[in-house]
This record gives sequence, C-alpha cells and structure tokens, in this order.
Amino acid sequence: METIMVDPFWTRLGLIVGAASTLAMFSFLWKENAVYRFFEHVFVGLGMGYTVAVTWTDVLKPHWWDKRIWVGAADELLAREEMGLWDPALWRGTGEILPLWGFLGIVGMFWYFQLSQRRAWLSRIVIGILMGSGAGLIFRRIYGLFFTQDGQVTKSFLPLLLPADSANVVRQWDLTLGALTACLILIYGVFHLRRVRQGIELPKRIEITTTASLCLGLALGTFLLSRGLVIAWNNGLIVLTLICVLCYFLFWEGGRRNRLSIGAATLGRWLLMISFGATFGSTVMARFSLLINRAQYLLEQCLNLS
Amino acid sequence: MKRWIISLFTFLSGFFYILEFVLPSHTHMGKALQEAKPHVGEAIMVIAAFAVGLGVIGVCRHHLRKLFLRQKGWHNSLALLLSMFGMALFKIWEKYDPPELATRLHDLLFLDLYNQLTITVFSLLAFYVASAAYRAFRVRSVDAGLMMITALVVMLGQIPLGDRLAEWLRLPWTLTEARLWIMSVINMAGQRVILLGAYVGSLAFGIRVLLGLNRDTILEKDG
Amino acid sequence: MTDAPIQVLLLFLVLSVSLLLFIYLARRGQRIELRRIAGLESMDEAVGRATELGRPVLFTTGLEPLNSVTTLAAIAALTRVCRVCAKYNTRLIVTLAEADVYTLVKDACQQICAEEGKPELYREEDIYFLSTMQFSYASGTAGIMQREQVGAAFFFGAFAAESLILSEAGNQIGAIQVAATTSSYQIPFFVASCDYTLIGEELFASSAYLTRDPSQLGSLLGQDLAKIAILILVVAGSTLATLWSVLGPEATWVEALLSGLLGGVLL
Amino acid sequence: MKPNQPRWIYMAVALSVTLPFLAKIKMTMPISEPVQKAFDVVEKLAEENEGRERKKLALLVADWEPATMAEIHPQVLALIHHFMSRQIPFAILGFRPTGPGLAQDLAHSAAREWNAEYGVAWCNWGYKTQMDTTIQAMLTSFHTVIREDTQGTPIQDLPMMVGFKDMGDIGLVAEFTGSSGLLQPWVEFVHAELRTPILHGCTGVMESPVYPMLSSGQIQGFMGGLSGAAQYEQLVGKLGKGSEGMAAQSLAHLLVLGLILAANLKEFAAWAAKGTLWKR
Repeated sequence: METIMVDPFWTRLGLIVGAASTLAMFSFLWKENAVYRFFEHVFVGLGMGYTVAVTWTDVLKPHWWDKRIWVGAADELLAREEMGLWDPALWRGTGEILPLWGFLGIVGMFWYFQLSQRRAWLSRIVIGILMGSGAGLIFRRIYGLFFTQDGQVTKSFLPLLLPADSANVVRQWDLTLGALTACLILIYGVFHLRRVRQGIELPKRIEITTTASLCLGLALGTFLLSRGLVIAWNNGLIVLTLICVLCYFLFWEGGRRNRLSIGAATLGRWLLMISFGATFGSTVMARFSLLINRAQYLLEQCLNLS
Repeated sequence: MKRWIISLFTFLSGFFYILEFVLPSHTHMGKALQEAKPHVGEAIMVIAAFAVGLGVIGVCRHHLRKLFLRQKGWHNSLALLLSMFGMALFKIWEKYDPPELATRLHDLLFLDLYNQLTITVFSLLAFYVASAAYRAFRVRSVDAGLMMITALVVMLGQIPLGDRLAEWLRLPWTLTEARLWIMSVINMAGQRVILLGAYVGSLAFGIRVLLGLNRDTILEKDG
Repeated sequence: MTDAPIQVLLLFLVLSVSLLLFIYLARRGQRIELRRIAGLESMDEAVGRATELGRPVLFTTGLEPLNSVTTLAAIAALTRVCRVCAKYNTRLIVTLAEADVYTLVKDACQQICAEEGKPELYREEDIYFLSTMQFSYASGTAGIMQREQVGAAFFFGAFAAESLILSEAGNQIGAIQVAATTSSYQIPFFVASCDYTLIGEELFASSAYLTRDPSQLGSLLGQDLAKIAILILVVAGSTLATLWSVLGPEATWVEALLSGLLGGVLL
Repeated sequence: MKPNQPRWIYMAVALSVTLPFLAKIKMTMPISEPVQKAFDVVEKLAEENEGRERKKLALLVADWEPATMAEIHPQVLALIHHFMSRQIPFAILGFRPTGPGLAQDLAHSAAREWNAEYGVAWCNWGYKTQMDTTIQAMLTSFHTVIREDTQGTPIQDLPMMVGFKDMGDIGLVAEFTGSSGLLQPWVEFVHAELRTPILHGCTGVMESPVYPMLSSGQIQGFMGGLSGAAQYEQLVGKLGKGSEGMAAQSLAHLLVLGLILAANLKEFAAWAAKGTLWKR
C-alpha cells in the first residue's frame, strides 16, 4: 500500500470541513440548534458505517467468508495451518462447503431473531454463548490478575518493618513520617488545649491512654532504630488502606456490630475519598486536553498561525 | 423449555473455559481442550461480529420511518443514512485497491469530518467542568473536603507551575513528588480494593449466569 | 500454560460453593440482614423535603440498556422512589436514554401507582425517553429540571462524562441530589456536587436491599465472604513478610509458610 | 431547553486555552518515574533486538475512539517515533473498530519522516471482536486468529512476519485506550503467562486505576494523559502536541482551581454571615 502524497487541494478541503464541523459543535454551547442536531446525526451515521465496514473487512471476511470453500483433505490443511503456513489460495478452490462455515453462519443469524417478538428467545442463545464464555473465563482472569507472582494480592503482602540499610527507606521516611508525627502531636495538642480552656476534668482513662500511646510510639521507634530496623510507613499506609476500604465494602449487618469495624469502615470511606480526589484531579486534565487540541487545530492548522 | 436451552448453551460455553483452566495441560483431557481453544475462540469471535447488523437495522428502521412519514427533522435522518452507507462503502472499497479519489474521500470523511466532530463533542466538557467548578463543587461534608484537598495537590502536581509554587513555599517535597506519593500509596490501595470488588462482583455474577440463577427480566415479560 | 497452583483452585472452589450455599439459604427464606446504607435513608428524606416544598421529584437511570446489571439496580431504586412518591402524593418525573428501559419503567410505575391505590397519580407524559445520544439526553434532562424546578433529583445507574451537566443543573435550582453509580470515574464529580453519593457496589447492595431478591442477597453475602478471605490473606501475608524481613533470609520456616500461602508463586 | 449557563465562565475557559498558543510558550515537564520506566522498557527491547537476526515484534494495541484522540495521539506518535528510530518492527491490532484506522494514519505520518516501509517496519493486523476469548485463542495458536493484515495479504508474506510462530515472539505489548476494561486481559493472560513486558497509555480520566498494576510490576511503563505524552516527547527528543499543550493546560488548571476556591469562599462568607453553611 503506497503512502499517498500530500495533495494541497485535499488538505485544504479537509481543513475547511474539519473547521466547519468543529464550529457547528461549539454552537451547542450557545443553544441546542438545528445545525448541531444535523452534525450529530452525521456523526452517528459515520460511526455506525465505519464499525459495520471494519467488522466485515477484518473479522467476518477473513474468518468466515473466506473459509467457506474447502479443498482436499481436512487434516492435511490443518497440519499446514499448525505450521503457520495458512494459504488463502488453498481455501478458495473448489470442493464441498466447509460444514463449520454453514453452522457458524446460521448461529450468527440468531442475533436477528431479537427483532421478532415471538422468537426473541432464540437471540438469547447467542447472548448466552457470549456471556457464558465471558463468565467461564472469570476464574482464569482473577488468577492472572491477583494471584500470580506479581499479582495484586501477592504484591499486597508488604513488610511493615525494613532493615535500616535497604535502599528506598529514606525516601519513605521523611515524606510520610513527618506528616504522621505532626498529626499525632497536633491532635494531642488540640485535645489538651480544649480541655484546659474549658477547665473540664477528663476521665483519667482517656488521659492515660493518649499519653501512654504517644510515649509507646516514640519508645517503639527508638527501640527499632537501635535494632537497625525502620518502620516502612508507605507499606503500612497501603496495608491500612487496603484493610479499611475492604471493611467499608462489607454489607453484611454482622460486620458492623463492634466499634472497631465501624471505625475501620469510616476511615475506609475517608481514604476512598482521597483516592477519588486523585481521580478528580487527573480527570480535569483530560477534559481540558480535548479543548486544547481544538484550540491547536483551529489556530494552528486552520488559521495557520504557527 | 426455552429457558433450559438457553441455560445449556450458556453453561457449555462457560464450562469449556473453566475446565480448560482447571485441568493441568499434561493430562489428556487438558491437552485436547487446549487444542480446541483457538477454534472455539475464532467461532465466538465470528458470532460476536454478526451482532453488528442489529444496530444498523434498528437505526435504519427508525430513520427510514421518519424519512417516509416526513416527520420533523427528516433531513437529519437522511443525512444519517447517507453518511452511514457512504462511510461503509468507502471503507470496504479501501480494501480492494481503490482509485485515488476513493481513498481521498475516505480520509476526508473519516479523518476530517468524523474525528473532528467526535473530539469537539467531548471537548465541550471542558466548559462544563469549569462552570461546574464554580457553581456545583462545594465542600459540603468531610468526604468532599478530603477529596478537594487531594484534588488540589494532584492538579498542582500535574503542571510545571506546581513545582515553582513548591520552591517558593520551600516545601521539602516538590508537588510532583507529593502527587506521585498520593497516587502510588493511598490512591493505589483504594483503586486496588475497587478493582478487587469489581472482580469479586463479576465472579458472583459469572457463577449466577453459568447456573442460570439470574432473574431474567426480559424473558419473564414474555417467558 | 502456567497451571494455577492447587491453593488458588481450592480458594475458588470454597468461594463458589459458599456463594451457592448462601443463595440456596436465601431462597429457602433465611432472613439476611444488610448493614444500614446511608444513601437509602437520604432517598426517603429527599422525597419528603421535596413534598414539603411542593416541588416534583426527578429520577434518571443513566445511559446503559436493560441488559446491564447497573441499570437493573437503578430500576430497583426507581420502584422504591415511585412507591414513596405515590404515598406522599408527589409528582415523579423520569428521564431515560434507552427504549427498552422506557417500556419497562412505564409498566412498573403504572403498576406501583395502582398498588398504592392511586392509579390517577400515574401520568404517562411525565416519563420521557429523550435520546440515546449522550449529550442530548443530558441537556434534555437538565432542561426539564430547570423548567419543572424539581425539589429532589436522583441519578442512579451508569453515567459517563455527562454527569457534570446533570448535577450542575440540580445545584442551580437548589434540589437535594442523591447519586449512585458504578462508573468510578464519575463518583468524584457526584461527591463534589451531590448531597449524598452511593459508591460502586453500594448501588447493588441497595438494589438487593430493596428487591429482597434471594439470589442477589445470597450473592452479596458470597462476595462479602470473598472480601473477608482476601482481607485475612493480606493480613497473614503482611505479618509473614514483616517476620521474614526482620528475621532475615535464613528463617526458612517463614519462607515455607509464605510460599505455602499461595502455592509457591511468592517473592 | 438548556439551563442558563454562565457565559462569562465559558469566555474565561476559551481565553485560558487560546492565549498560550498566541504567546507561543512551550513548557517542559520534569520526567516522572512511570514515563521513564516506559522509555527504558523500549530501549531494553531495542538492545535485545540488536543481537538477533529475527527481531522480536512490539505489539501496538489501538483500543481508542476518536473522542479520546486528543490525548492518545501525542502518546502513540511519540512511541512510534521511538520504535522507528530504534528499528523495532511493530504490529497494530485493535479491539475497538476505529483504533487500527487511527493508528494506521499516525504510522503513515511517522513513516514519511523515517521512510519506513509497510510490511518491513510496521504492519496493521486490523480490528478483532470479543477480546478475552480472542487473546486466549492467540496464545495457543496465533495463526488461527491473525490470518491476514488489513490489506488482505496473508501474514507470512509480510517480510517482518516471516518465521513468526507464536506470541512468544512478541517482545512488548503497548496498549493505548480511553475506555475501561481493555488493559486487564493483556495483564491477566499475556503477562501472567509469558511475562511479556506491558506498556500502557491512557487518558487522564483512566489514570488512577492504573497505579495498582504499575506498583505491582504487572505494567512496566505508563503514560498518563497529555502530561505523559509531553514527558515521553522530551525523552524521545521530538517535541510535539504534548509539549505545546502544557502551557494552556497549566493556565486551565489554575482557572479551575480559582473557580473552585472562589465558589467555596463565597459559600464560606455566606456561612460566616448567617451561619447556615450546609443547610440549603
């Protein structure tokens, strides 16, 4: 297939057609008008036409129509095919029509029974075959995605304590530890301030637990450092998020009876919100890149301002 | 009786793939299934390809009726039908070494008209994001607050200006690093659970489909 | 062909059998209680508030046709809203994007109004089939919300980029908005602009809760069991990995346990 | 029937997108780790092909629709330039009807520049339906599924495909898409079985669900949205649409952030005035 030379007439015609359709669609911003509806119908028609044509040329023709006439002995041909020497001429000779071709054609026609009211159930057979094959593959897909050597569940087994010399410890250390200890001190400080300002006497239990947990945290940190171990904060955060968000997505009423699981589920929903914040941020970029492409197209190519 | 035939076909096509996955390949049965898999795969591919005609028939029926009855907007329907058959003709013709004019018209229809139309329709969204940003996005709860703060960091981390801002504020990390940390720690774990939930859901739905345990709304209506 | 290790096949066997067991129990009438789904209470509260203000309620089921699980779950929620509207004598407007969903919803609403003893409340012209084209459907729905000044808006089902247009129109007229979708790309926009959002599988949980369909309830419990199994695996795996990195590579018993956990595919 | 929309916000958006082009600012982005890993995977395949007489193919999976063309085309063009500059032969395959046609157009424009010849440097296997069963069939017997290219010439007659036996001869799968669920089958079937490195390019919307597979190593490289394209263009050294767009992208981001902050501050002020922030 030789590459066609760039012909100025056709490129200019293409740009005019492209610019006209772009401006027609932008008119939708102002008000839904007849021009927009006209181009929207053309848009649907072109899409449908392209899909039908490509489905015929790339799937139905080579895999069904070309295999209808079969020459000579079946096994000899299959052997040739196994060696990867598939030759269209052999397929298109004379001889009896391949039985599989006829059967496939008939089964393929079952789709169109959906249009008739009485025999619509026949089309459910073909839908069943597709849904069944999809459902049958679900076990292999879950194994391939979650339980292989670098699968999602296998790679969620993250060590929470790392030997101090391992390479990427420093990076994790300053990025998350700073944030975490700051939050701890902040919460304790606010808690303490409020109590002093209101002059209320907190029950001894809360007083002890907060101070004890803070001291325990610092003691654990120094002990681990001395043993040449470091807390892997990133892995810890990942495992914590996995557990809390999994708790959030449990629906059985039994799972929500004790306070620990309710707390985990609430924390799970907050951590989920942080991941949706990340999706929100990157989605805004995607929306604008489309408009920026339009600006590039109109300014540089149509009005060649570049 | 109808329901039984449908369930049989669904079960067979699914059980083939389950058996092929479970049986180790050195067993006799496992090897036979493995040999049959490419041909079954090709057959399913062809059957799925036949479905494309359904969409065309539905569209043609609707718009041809609008055309013959001269209902309002029949010219739009005419435009739709013409562009559909024109596009299909040029695309199929392209495979049989067409004259230069046909390739030109195909490129004009596909590359210039169809692509520009589609991009522009979706580029309208940038306007809607902006107007929604001003009029709809409110911090109305803890959830929305957490989400907005993260979105702020992620968006600033995506653009070069973000790093200038980080230097100016003398933050220990650049915003691109903070964005990558949010993306690859908390967002990674959250999306991993969503992915897990989706696959566990499709596992449950798959088992119900294979054993026909689903309440089939369409069939029940005329079943 | 890498054959799957026996542990993974066993896990699949246990999960599948337990799923079928739960469905069988649910069919035999075993009562299955689901946790409180906040979105469902806010649904009733939203309709109540709209009735106080005397403004109609809008429900839309997204882009996908009837064969999608998400649309079926959305229709289950629609039947609940329709019943509450009939009880409070509030006008319900439904906008749809698919013809087959339109026919099903029309019959369902008519039947529910009759069941609630108010057949005259069902108005055929309040159920719109706008267009299968994404943006015509979205701007049509937004226009109707603007014109009818709806008091509450429900966006249940599969949505794509047009979720913005809908939720922004609702915000403009000060309507209470409750959204539920499985497309996790649109959840952030719904969370930012709606009063309450059901996330991903909560839509299916609410559909099972509303329809009490035994196979959905049983399947929900089966999925819960699978998630708890994965949770236990993650906790066990992480502690073993921590032990291994603390005790160093010479602790072979930890390595044996870890590789035994998932059939020799680890680390 | 359109709701009353604020025309001044639309004008602000239009300006924020057009001004940077008139001012001709071309911004360069710092290279982020996923894009660098993508570049290294392709370099590794190039070095591996050096010593081999029969080169391993790269498979360019085109699963995008025209709607997401704006973000995907700069990525694919940068990758095709990289393939052609390192003489890595690549084949185009797609599971969305419009994908292969668009990829063909991109390969043509790049081929003109590197005068690469169809059938030697690249070929187009076209569109196939029903992705998961088709990939399963390709894994066991490749020639049953891929019989001829889009021009109808049988696969064995293409010079780059001579002696191509099965999927093991594919050294890299580069999957580009704007919709969900089209990347997973390549990870679950091809990577799980043959350990083929996988490179992924997608629109900004699809970026966050990719990170679990990136951090677990199932995907070796990743380009997200326009900024991913801009970074890869810098690495390949052919600045194109990705870098040009970054200036406008930055301005647009600031506009959206400003609008969000302004709206919430307005609401916050209203709350301070009458103390009813969340009651409507």
